[in-house]
Amino acid sequence: MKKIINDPATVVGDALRGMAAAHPELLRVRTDPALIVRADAPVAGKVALISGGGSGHEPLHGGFVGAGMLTAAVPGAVFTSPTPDAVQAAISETESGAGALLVVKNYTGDVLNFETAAELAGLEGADVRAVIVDDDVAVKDSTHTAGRRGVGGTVLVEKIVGAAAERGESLERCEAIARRVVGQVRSMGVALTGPTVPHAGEPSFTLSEDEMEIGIGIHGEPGRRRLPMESADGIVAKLLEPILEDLPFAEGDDVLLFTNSMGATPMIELYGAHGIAERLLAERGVRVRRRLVGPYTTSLDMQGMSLTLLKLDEELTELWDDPVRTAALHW
Amino acid sequence: MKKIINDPATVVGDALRGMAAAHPELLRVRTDPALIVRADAPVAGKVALISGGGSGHEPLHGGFVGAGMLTAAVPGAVFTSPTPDAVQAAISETESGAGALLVVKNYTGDVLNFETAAELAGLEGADVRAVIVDDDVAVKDSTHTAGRRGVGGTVLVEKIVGAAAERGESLERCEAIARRVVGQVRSMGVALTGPTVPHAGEPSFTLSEDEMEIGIGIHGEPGRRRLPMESADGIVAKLLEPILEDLPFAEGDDVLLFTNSMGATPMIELYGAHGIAERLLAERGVRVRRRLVGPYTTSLDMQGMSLTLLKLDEELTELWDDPVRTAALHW
Amino acid sequence: MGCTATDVIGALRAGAAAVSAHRDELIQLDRVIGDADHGENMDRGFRAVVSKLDTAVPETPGAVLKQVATTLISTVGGASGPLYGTAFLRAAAAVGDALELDGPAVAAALQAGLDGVVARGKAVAGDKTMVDALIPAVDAAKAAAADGAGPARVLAVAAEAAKSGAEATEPLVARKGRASYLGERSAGHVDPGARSTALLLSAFVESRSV
Amino acid sequence: MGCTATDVIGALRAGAAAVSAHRDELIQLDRVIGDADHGENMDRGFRAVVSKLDTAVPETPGAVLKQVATTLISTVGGASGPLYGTAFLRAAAAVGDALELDGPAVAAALQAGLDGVVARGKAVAGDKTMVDALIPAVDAAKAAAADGAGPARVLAVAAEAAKSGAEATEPLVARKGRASYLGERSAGHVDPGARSTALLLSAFVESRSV
Ligand SMILES: Nc1ncnc2c1ncn2[C@@H]1O[C@H](COP(=O)(O)OP(=O)(O)O)[C@@H](O)[C@H]1O
Ligand SMILES: Nc1ncnc2c1ncn2[C@@H]1O[C@H](COP(=O)(O)OP(=O)(O)O)[C@@H](O)[C@H]1O
Ligand SMILES: [Mg+2]
Ligand SMILES: [Mg+2]
Ligand SMILES: [Mg+2]
Ligand SMILES: [Mg+2]
Repeated sequence: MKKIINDPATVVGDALRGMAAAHPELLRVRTDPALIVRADAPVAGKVALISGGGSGHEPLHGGFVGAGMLTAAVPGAVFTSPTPDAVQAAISETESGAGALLVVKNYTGDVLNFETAAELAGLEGADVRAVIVDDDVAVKDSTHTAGRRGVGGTVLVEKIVGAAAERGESLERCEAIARRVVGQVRSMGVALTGPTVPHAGEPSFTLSEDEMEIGIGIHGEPGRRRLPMESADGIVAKLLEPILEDLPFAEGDDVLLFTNSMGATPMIELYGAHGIAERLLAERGVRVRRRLVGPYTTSLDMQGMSLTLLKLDEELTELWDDPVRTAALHW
Repeated sequence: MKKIINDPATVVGDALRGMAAAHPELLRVRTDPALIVRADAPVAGKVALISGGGSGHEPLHGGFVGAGMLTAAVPGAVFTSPTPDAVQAAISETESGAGALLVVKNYTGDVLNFETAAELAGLEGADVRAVIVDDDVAVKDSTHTAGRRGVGGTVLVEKIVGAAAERGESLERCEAIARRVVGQVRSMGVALTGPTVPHAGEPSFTLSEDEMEIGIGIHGEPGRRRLPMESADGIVAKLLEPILEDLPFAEGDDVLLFTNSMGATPMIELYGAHGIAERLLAERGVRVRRRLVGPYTTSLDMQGMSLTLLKLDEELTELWDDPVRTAALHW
Repeated sequence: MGCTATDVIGALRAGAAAVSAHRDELIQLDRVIGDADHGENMDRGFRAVVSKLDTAVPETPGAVLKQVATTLISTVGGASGPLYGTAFLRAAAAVGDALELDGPAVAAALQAGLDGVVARGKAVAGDKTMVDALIPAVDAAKAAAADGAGPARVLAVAAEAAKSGAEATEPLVARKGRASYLGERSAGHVDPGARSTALLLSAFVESRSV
Repeated sequence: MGCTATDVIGALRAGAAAVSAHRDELIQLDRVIGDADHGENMDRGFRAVVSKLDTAVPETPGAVLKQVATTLISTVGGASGPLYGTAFLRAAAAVGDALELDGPAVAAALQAGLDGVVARGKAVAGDKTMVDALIPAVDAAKAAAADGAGPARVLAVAAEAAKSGAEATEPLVARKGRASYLGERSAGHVDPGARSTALLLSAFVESRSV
C-alpha cells in the first residue's frame, strides 16, 4: 500500500484539518468527535441538514457542507459509520429551532448509529427525522437482506434537500422532498480495481487484467458478479440497463444523469462514459435535463464508475438549479 | 491496462463528446480538429484566452473553458501537443477583435506547435501573443536543457488572466499579467505510481511498494530522483522546500497554495497533505491567503501530488477572486 | 466463587488483549466479505474500554458492563458498535446491582446480550452474523447454569459453543449486514462478527479472572 | 537513374510501413525516457501521409515532400511533428521543382532537412535527439554524392550512418526534448526520434524505389 498519509489512525483527523485550512469561508471542523460544520451554523430558522457515514467517499459528505447543501457532515473512520454521540454533536451544533433532517445511507451500521442519535436527540427535545437513501439497484431489496445500499443518489438528495432547507422549507417539507428523491433515484456501479483501506494495507479485492466487478458498492465489498472486462460501450450499457428497468424509467421521462468516478478513474474516461450514457438514453427517448460528472461518491483509490439516474419534475429541477456553495459543488 | 474506453485511438474525441453533452451551457466542442470553445465565443471586445496541450491532464485545459477563464482549449492526443492548424482553428473561432493570448506549457512540442500557429495567424492579420509557463522547480533551467516544464501553475495563470480578459483588459495588459504570474509561481510534484498511456498499454514507469519518484512532470516521465517512500509529512516537506528556496518565498509573503492531485490520489489524502503544507508555511511566516485543493492538473491515473505556490499581490488576489464559470472551477 | 466487578474487569482486559492480537485476522475476514474494518473497529473500541477502566473503576459487575457498553457505542461505530454496545447494555441491566454474579446470572447476562443484538439487528439464526455465535453460547450457558455450574464453567461452555457457532458460519450465505450484498459469494468465509464474539468469550475464560 | 516523384512516393510508403511495424518499439523507447507517444505520433502522421498520397499525387519530388511536410505538421503534434515537418519542408525547398533527383540533390535535401530541424529545435550534436542520426547521415550522403554516387547509393550510406548515429545516442545524457528532464537517468537508452529517423531512411533504401 502506498498512500500520502502519516498514519492510518490519523487519516481522518488530518484530512479534516486540511479541509478547515482550505475552506475557512465555507466550513469549520471539530476533531473529537469529528464534525464538519457550515461556517455560519446554526442557521437561524432553517432546517439543519446533516449527513455522514464512513470516510473514504470524499467529497461525500464533507465536501458538500455549505450554503444550499449540508449544514453538517459527520465523518466516521474509513468505511465505518460514525457513532451516535458524534451525530448528536452535529445535531446540537447546528440546532436552529427548525429541526434537523438526517440523510442516512442504507447500511446496517449507519442506520443503527444515526437512528440511535436521532432517538437520543429526540429525548432531549430536538425535532429530528431521518431519511434512508437506498438507490443501488445491484442489491436485491428484500426483507431477507440488509436492503439496498445508499450510493451516488445520496449526493442528489443532499443537493436538492439542501436547496429546500436553504429556501426555508419546513422539516416536514424537507423530509417529504427527500423521500421523493429517494423514491425516484437509482444507481449502479462497476469496479476495475479494489480500493485499499489504510488500516488494512492491501486491496479489498483483486481483479485480474481482464476482469471487472459489476454491481459494486462503495466500501470495497465485491459486487454482484465478476465479468470479463469490456469496452466503455459495454460497461455503460451494463450499468444503465438495470437502472432503467428498475424504477422503471420510460420514454419521455426527464432525468438528471450523474456519471460518477469511484476515485481513480480519470475525467478523460469519465466524460467518454458520460457521452455514451447520454447517447443510450437519447435512443430510449429518456431526456437528460441536468447532469453531474465527476468523482463525487468515491471509494478511496478504486478505479471504476457508477451511473445514477434521477427522475426530475419541475420542483426537483428548480431545487437542483438553486445556488450551492460548498467545497465540491458550487454554482 | 484497464480503462473505461472503447479504443485508445478515439479516447480524446469520445471525451469531447461527453464534455459537450455534460456542459451545453458552458461550452461547445469540435472534433476535427479537436477544440473546446466557450459557448458564447467569440466574446466581442474581449481578449481570447487560449490554451491547450496533450490530453490526459484533465480538467486542464478543457475543464477551464468558460466565462472568466479560457475562451478555448486545444486538446492534442494523450500527452501530445496539438498541431498548429488546431491552434489556428481555435484562434479563428474565438477571434473577437481584441487579440488572442496563448498560454503554453513549456515543452518543446507545445512551444513549437503553438508558436507556429501564432506566427501563421499573425500572417493572416490576427494579433496573437504567446506566454510560456515554466513553473516546475524540479527541472534545472539552463540553456543546455529544454528548460523548466509547465505544470500546476498553468491553472493559476489561466484563472487570473482569464479574469483580466473577462474584465475587458487589453491584450498587452493580459500578457503582462500572465508574465507576472509566471514569474511568481513555482511547483514541484511527486509520484507514487506511473500513469498508463492508453496506446502504450503499460505504466510509463513502475515503482516498488517502498519507492516514490520525486520531481516528476505530468507526462509519466520519471522524475528527478527515486527515493524511499515517506510519510505525508516527509513528502510535503520535500515538495515545499525546493519551491520556497527557488523564488524565493520569504516570511511575510502572501501566497496562494495549490495542492494538486495527479489523478488517483484521493481527496482524503490530498486534504491531509494540504493541512501539512499550510502548517509548514505558517511556521515560515509565509501567509496563505488563497487556496485550491483538488485534481486540477493530472496525469491520467497516476497516484501522486504536486504543490504550487504563487506570490500574491492585491491585483492578482482580486483577479483570482473574480467570478469563474467553467466545468472544473466555478465561483 | 461468584464473579465480582474486579473479575469482570480482568475478563474484559483479556478480551481487549485478544481483540488486539487478532485485529489483523478480523480485518482480513471482513476484507473478504465486508469492508475490512471489523478488526480496526473492535480494537479501537476495546482500547477505549481499557483506558476507561484505567481511570474509572465501577464497583459492581453491572456498572462495569454499562461503562463498557457506552464506551463501545461511542467509539466503535459501524454495525458492530451499536450491536455490541446494546449487548453489553442489556447484560448490564440483566445483572442489576449484584456485587457478585453466579452461574445463572452469567447465563442471564448472555441471554440479555443476545436479545439486545437481535432487537437492534433483527438477525435470526443462520443469517451469518454474531448472532450465530451468541445463540449456541447462550444455550450452552443456560444448560450449564441449570446443571449448577458456576460462572467460570458457564462461560467456558459458552465460549466453546460460540467457537463452534462462529466456525459454522463459514458455509452460510449472509442475509444480514454488509456480507449480504455478496449473496452466494458470501459462502465459504467465516463471519467476522461471529469470530469476534467467540474470541471475546474465549478470552474471558482464559483470563481465569472469572 | 534519377529519383522521380513516383520513386519518392514509393520510399515514403515504405517509410510509413516501417513506422507502423515499429510503432510499439518507438512507444517503448519513448516510454522509458519520454512520454510513450513517439510511435503513436509517427504512425498517426505517416498513416495520414499515405492516405493523402492515395488521393493526391503530386508530380515532382519537391511537391511530394511538401505535401508530406504539411501532412506531418497537421497530424503528428508533439515535438516530432514540427521537427519532421520542417525537415520535409526544407527538403522540398532544396529540391525545388526538379523532376528527378540525382545523388547531390538527395544529399542536399538531407542537409536542408537537418538544417530545418536544427533551426527549429536548436539541438546540437550529442544532445541525444534525431539530430544525432541526421548529422552522420548528411555527412555520409554528401561524401558519397561528391564521389559521384547516385541517389540510391547516397541514401544507402545515409541510412547506414543514421543507424549508427541512432545507436550511439544510447550512452548520451539528453540535453534537449523531454528526455532532458531525466538528466543523467536518460543515459542508457536510445533516443526515440533518432531511432525513427534511422528507421525511415532504412525503409527508403529497402523500398528499392529510389
Ligand atoms: N443485522 C445484524 N445483526 C447482527 N449482527 C450483525 C448485523 N449486521 C452486521 N452484523 C455483524 O457485524 C459484523 C460487522 O461489523 P463491522 O465490520 O465492525 O461493521 P460494518 O459492517 O458496519 O463495517 C458482521 O460480521 C456481523 O457479525
Ligand atoms: N529540440 C529538439 N531538437 C531535435 N529533436 C528533438 C528536440 N526535442 C525533441 N526532439 C526529438 O523528438 C523526439 C520525441 O518526439 P515525440 O515523442 O513524438 O514528441 P514529444 O517529446 O513531444 O512527446 C525525441 O526523441 C527527439 O529525437
Ligand atoms: Mg464498516
Ligand atoms: Mg508527447
Ligand atoms: Mg466492516
Ligand atoms: Mg514523446
